[in-house]
Amino acid sequence: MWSSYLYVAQRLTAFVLAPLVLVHLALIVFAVQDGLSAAEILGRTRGSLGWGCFYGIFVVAAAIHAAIGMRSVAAEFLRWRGWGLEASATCFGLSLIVLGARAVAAVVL
Amino acid sequence: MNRADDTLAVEIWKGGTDGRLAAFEVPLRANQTVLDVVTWVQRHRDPALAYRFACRVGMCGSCAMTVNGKPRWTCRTHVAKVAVERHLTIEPLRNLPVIKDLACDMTVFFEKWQAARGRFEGRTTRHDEVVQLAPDTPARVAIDAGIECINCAVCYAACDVVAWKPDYLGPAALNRAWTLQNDTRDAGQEARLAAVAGDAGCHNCHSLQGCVAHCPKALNPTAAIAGLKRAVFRAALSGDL
Amino acid sequence: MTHPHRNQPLWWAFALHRVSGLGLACFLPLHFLVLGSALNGDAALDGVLAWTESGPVKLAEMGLVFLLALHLLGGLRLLALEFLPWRDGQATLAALAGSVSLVFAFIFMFNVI
Amino acid sequence: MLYRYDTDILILGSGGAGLFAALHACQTNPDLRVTVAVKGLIGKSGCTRMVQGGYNVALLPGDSVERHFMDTIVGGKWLPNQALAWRLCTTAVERVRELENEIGCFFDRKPDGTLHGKAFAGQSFDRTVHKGDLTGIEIINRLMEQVWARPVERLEEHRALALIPTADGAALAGVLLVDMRAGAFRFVRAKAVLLATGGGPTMYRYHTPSGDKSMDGLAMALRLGLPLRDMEMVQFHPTGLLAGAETRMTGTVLEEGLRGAGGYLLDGERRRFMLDYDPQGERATRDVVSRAMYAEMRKGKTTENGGLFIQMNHLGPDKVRRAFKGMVERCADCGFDLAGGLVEVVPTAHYFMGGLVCDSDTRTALPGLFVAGEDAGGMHGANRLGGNGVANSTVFGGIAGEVMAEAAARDSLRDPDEALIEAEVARANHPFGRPAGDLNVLRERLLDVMWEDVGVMRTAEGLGRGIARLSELNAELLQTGLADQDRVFNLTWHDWLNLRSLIEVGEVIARAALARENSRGAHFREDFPEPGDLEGSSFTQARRRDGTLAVEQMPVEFTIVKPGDSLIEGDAGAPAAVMPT
Ligand SMILES: Cc1cc2nc3c(=O)[nH]c(=O)nc-3n(C[C@H](O)[C@H](O)[C@H](O)COP(=O)(O)OP(=O)(O)OC[C@H]3O[C@@H](n4cnc5c(N)ncnc54)[C@H](O)[C@@H]3O)c2cc1C
Ligand code: HEM
Ligand code: SF4
Ligand code: F3S
Ligand code: FES
Repeated sequence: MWSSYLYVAQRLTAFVLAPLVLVHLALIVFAVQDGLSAAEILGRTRGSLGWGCFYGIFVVAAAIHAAIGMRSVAAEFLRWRGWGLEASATCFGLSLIVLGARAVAAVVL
Repeated sequence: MNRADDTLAVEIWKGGTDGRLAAFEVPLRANQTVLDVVTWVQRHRDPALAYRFACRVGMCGSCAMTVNGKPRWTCRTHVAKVAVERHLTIEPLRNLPVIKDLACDMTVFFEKWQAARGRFEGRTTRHDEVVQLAPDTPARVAIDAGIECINCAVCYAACDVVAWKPDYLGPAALNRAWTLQNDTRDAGQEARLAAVAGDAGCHNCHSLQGCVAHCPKALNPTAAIAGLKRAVFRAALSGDL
Repeated sequence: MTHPHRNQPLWWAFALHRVSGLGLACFLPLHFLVLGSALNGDAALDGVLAWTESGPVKLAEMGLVFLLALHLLGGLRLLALEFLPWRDGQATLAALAGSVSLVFAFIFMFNVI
Repeated sequence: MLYRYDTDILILGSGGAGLFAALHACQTNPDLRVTVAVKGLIGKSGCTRMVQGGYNVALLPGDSVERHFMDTIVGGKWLPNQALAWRLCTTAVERVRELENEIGCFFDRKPDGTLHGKAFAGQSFDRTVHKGDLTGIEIINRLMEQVWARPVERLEEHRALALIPTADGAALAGVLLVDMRAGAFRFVRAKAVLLATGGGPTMYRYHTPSGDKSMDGLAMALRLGLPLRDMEMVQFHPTGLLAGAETRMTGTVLEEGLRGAGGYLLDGERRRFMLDYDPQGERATRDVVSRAMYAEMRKGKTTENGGLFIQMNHLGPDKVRRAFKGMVERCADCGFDLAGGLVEVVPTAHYFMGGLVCDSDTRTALPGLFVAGEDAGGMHGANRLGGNGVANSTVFGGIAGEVMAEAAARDSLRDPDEALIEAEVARANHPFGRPAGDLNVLRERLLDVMWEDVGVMRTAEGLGRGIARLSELNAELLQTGLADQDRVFNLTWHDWLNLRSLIEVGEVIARAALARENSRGAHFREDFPEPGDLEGSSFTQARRRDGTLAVEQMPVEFTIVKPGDSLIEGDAGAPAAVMPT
């Protein structure tokens, strides 16, 4: 049953991620015409509540989504079961959130 | 390679899980199925070769084996369709314990069928009239799409998730569960949904579609499993799981 | 041991989805670290960004865009498969997802060069 | 090494009869231990699974049990045991409802949602309910699920070798089996045993039943000295696929509907011949068409492989492809173009009407032994209606389950005749240690003897010759040993045992056929082509006592209806011309 809820969470986060990634990709491909610079990135994001929310949600959704994904990959390819698997996946997800939050803070604040 | 033109080079699995391939030369015939090749070897070369078949016409699902790496029903697989340069490798089905040679133990396959609550639970009895049911409702159409499964376990052998996660219920059991979830006569749907939402359940499927590609009856377990996933998703969100 | 039963387009679609997911999941922490370096001032970030100007790194980035696009489109296919009524031609859809992702990656490449 | 095991109810076979018995036994008394022992896998072996056409039941508006009964009696040429036929027709109604409502079968519906009944040869009403043309798969899969869901003990790939009575022979004590996977013998004591091994006339050159059926049940009953009736009655299906030697496809059935839809049968020179024999041409009943085909073949007007052709393409290949999708695909898998080309066919042994004598509660003459399905005799008389086979196995299997549950609650376990167990183990072990010989040659000869001398058309001379050839074969088989001494899943050992059962029962068929000096239904004597006096009808009853086989003529008791009378007003039942479409 537990893994069913994980499935649901992964699909929900995929739904959330889809438009965000689309925008993100568009940004990378079209907005960044001539190379990246810190000024350009930060100029767009600094102090912007909109981009803050955008990336905030992105980070949380991606962390949950990727952690659940890595959990199934580990279960299937490494034959990993039990609490070790759950703990590792949770740690992975939490570190993504922490690192992501730090990144968002860095570019927005 | 000084094999005569009218023979087939056949390698057949001998022994249990830790067996090996043994080579045979089998006369080529105009009408010859893979099951006929195996039968010829048992009758003329290796009398104790173990394999299984019953109906010989694609109805009982007992004769499935791995032929040149792919799971197939052998009684309805013409040699000409699968032999590569007059060569065949015949092994037992993957993902099931081997009893001996080409015969697998299908017990877990049927246990999972039950674990998915793949059985009807009626609301009426033999003393009631047969229910009037329109043949063309969407639910009935979904049932018809999946009902002709012959439980041959070809899909089960073709599914890598079963290999990676041996407790996964697998395509055939879930396909059956889905036909029952569409059956308006059935009273066991709540319990069945819980069963397929368990840790070995439908969400383990990554839509590899090996099941669809190999099912000899051209059924589509992937679509059935997607239906179950939707039902589980909905139930989880509404707190009914 | 070979696995002829895997030799069908949708198995490869799965493999690519998995590889792209794994790739993204491994890249994500690095990506966050890089952006996080902005905490140490624009210069730090620029330093890292400058490093990305080198050829091999460019190529890797292109790969990453490809993976992201592929995972996105492949993921959309899976979501459609799971949540919309069944439609045949999954192999075609998967091929479509793959080619569109490649196009994305090339556009990215030409934009930044 | 002999493993011993006790249970309350032991069921041999897992076709419609075996599975229904297990289910009903559990339902009647959930405290009983119920064991199913089967030569193959539960539900995957046997012929119930292979049922295509459907299930006869008087359930549709306008039909009646009386009409179904009259069709059965007239179709059986007045030979059926009327009490059994009546029980079959009445209980079929309840059984089909049970299959739908409790077991979960889906039978096809008409657009208004009520059951669809299709036409089947030799019946005065379109009463055959079905699931497309794969009715058996639906019935057995659903039944199998129900049985797997219950605490039924499963002895899969366990072959019954002998029925073992008590030392005084007063009742059955249990069954000797061999665990085919382990190659080990097992004796199972049971308070009640059901024989449901499904007959299976696979001793004919061309035959339809599944490969696991080899008349073991009747051979075991014969050895116990129990009476077998109607043993001359072997039903041939006109259109078995002829794919050549050394392929298991040969003999498998091409559906009846092909002829019904207007398919032509052609001889080797592609000439249509059926109208020479019957004004209804290809649409005549199974026995008539089979005999005509056999006659043509005997004249040598055959195809290269020794058969005839069926032609469908004059009906429009696309139409044929649509109407007979399953059949066309099956042929195509094996390299034949049914829709557009010619496919070689031969008459093929399909069903065995004969069987163990029993009452309408499935009891046999031996306390503790019950029988149901194709192993039981008397329901069909000289001919089985299409659709009455699966009705028979499911109806009487269910009854057996209930009756055995009551018997098992009352009786206690009995001790077996140990000397007989030992003798039977030795009998099964017979081929080991003997010089290896070629079983394939013996099998081919058996197929030929039965086909040529005891087949579609019979004469005293041919039958006599057949009996002599069978006894030679038997002697040779007993001299023939096995090359591989390994008993684990040794299929060649089981081929040997199959041959032994088939030869033994083959001889009974020949002797019963010799005893019936008239022609009724499936049994045709060229030297006695007339059906004989209906009022004075008798059936054959064969039993072995002290090593000799005796065939008696037993008068048919017309307990419900007499020849000339009918239960349905203004109609005799069974006009016999309707063909499935
Ligand atoms: C191709 C085909 C099509 C048919 N179509 C129709 C139809 O449309 N309508 C109809 O009414 N009837 C049809 N019949 C007939 C019908 O299938 C049978 O009459 C009926 O199903 C027999 O049921 P059963 O339970 O007696 O035997 P089966 O279903 O044959 O089962 C016999 C069981 O006994 C087991 N067994 C055999 N020997 C041993 C042993 N020594 N020890 C332990 N187990 C043993 C077998 O493995 C099997 O499990 C058809 C038959 C065939 C072959
Ligand atoms: C930052 C972004 C993302 C990361 C790091 C990521 C990571 C992953 C990982 C590691 C997996 C597991 C792979 C597997 O099970 O085979 C996965 C699966 C999945 N991803 Fe993503 N993903 C991201 C974005 C997306 C997006 C945008 C979508 C949707 C449109 C998406 C849809 C899916 C789906 C449907 C699966 C499940 C595959 C399955 O179970 O078969 N992902 N993802
Ligand atoms: S779904 Fe297809 S492959 Fe799987 S068991 Fe059923 S018939 Fe066989
Ligand atoms: S092959 Fe397996 S992963 Fe799903 S789509 Fe079929 S069950
Ligand atoms: S032998 Fe029955 S499906 Fe092949």
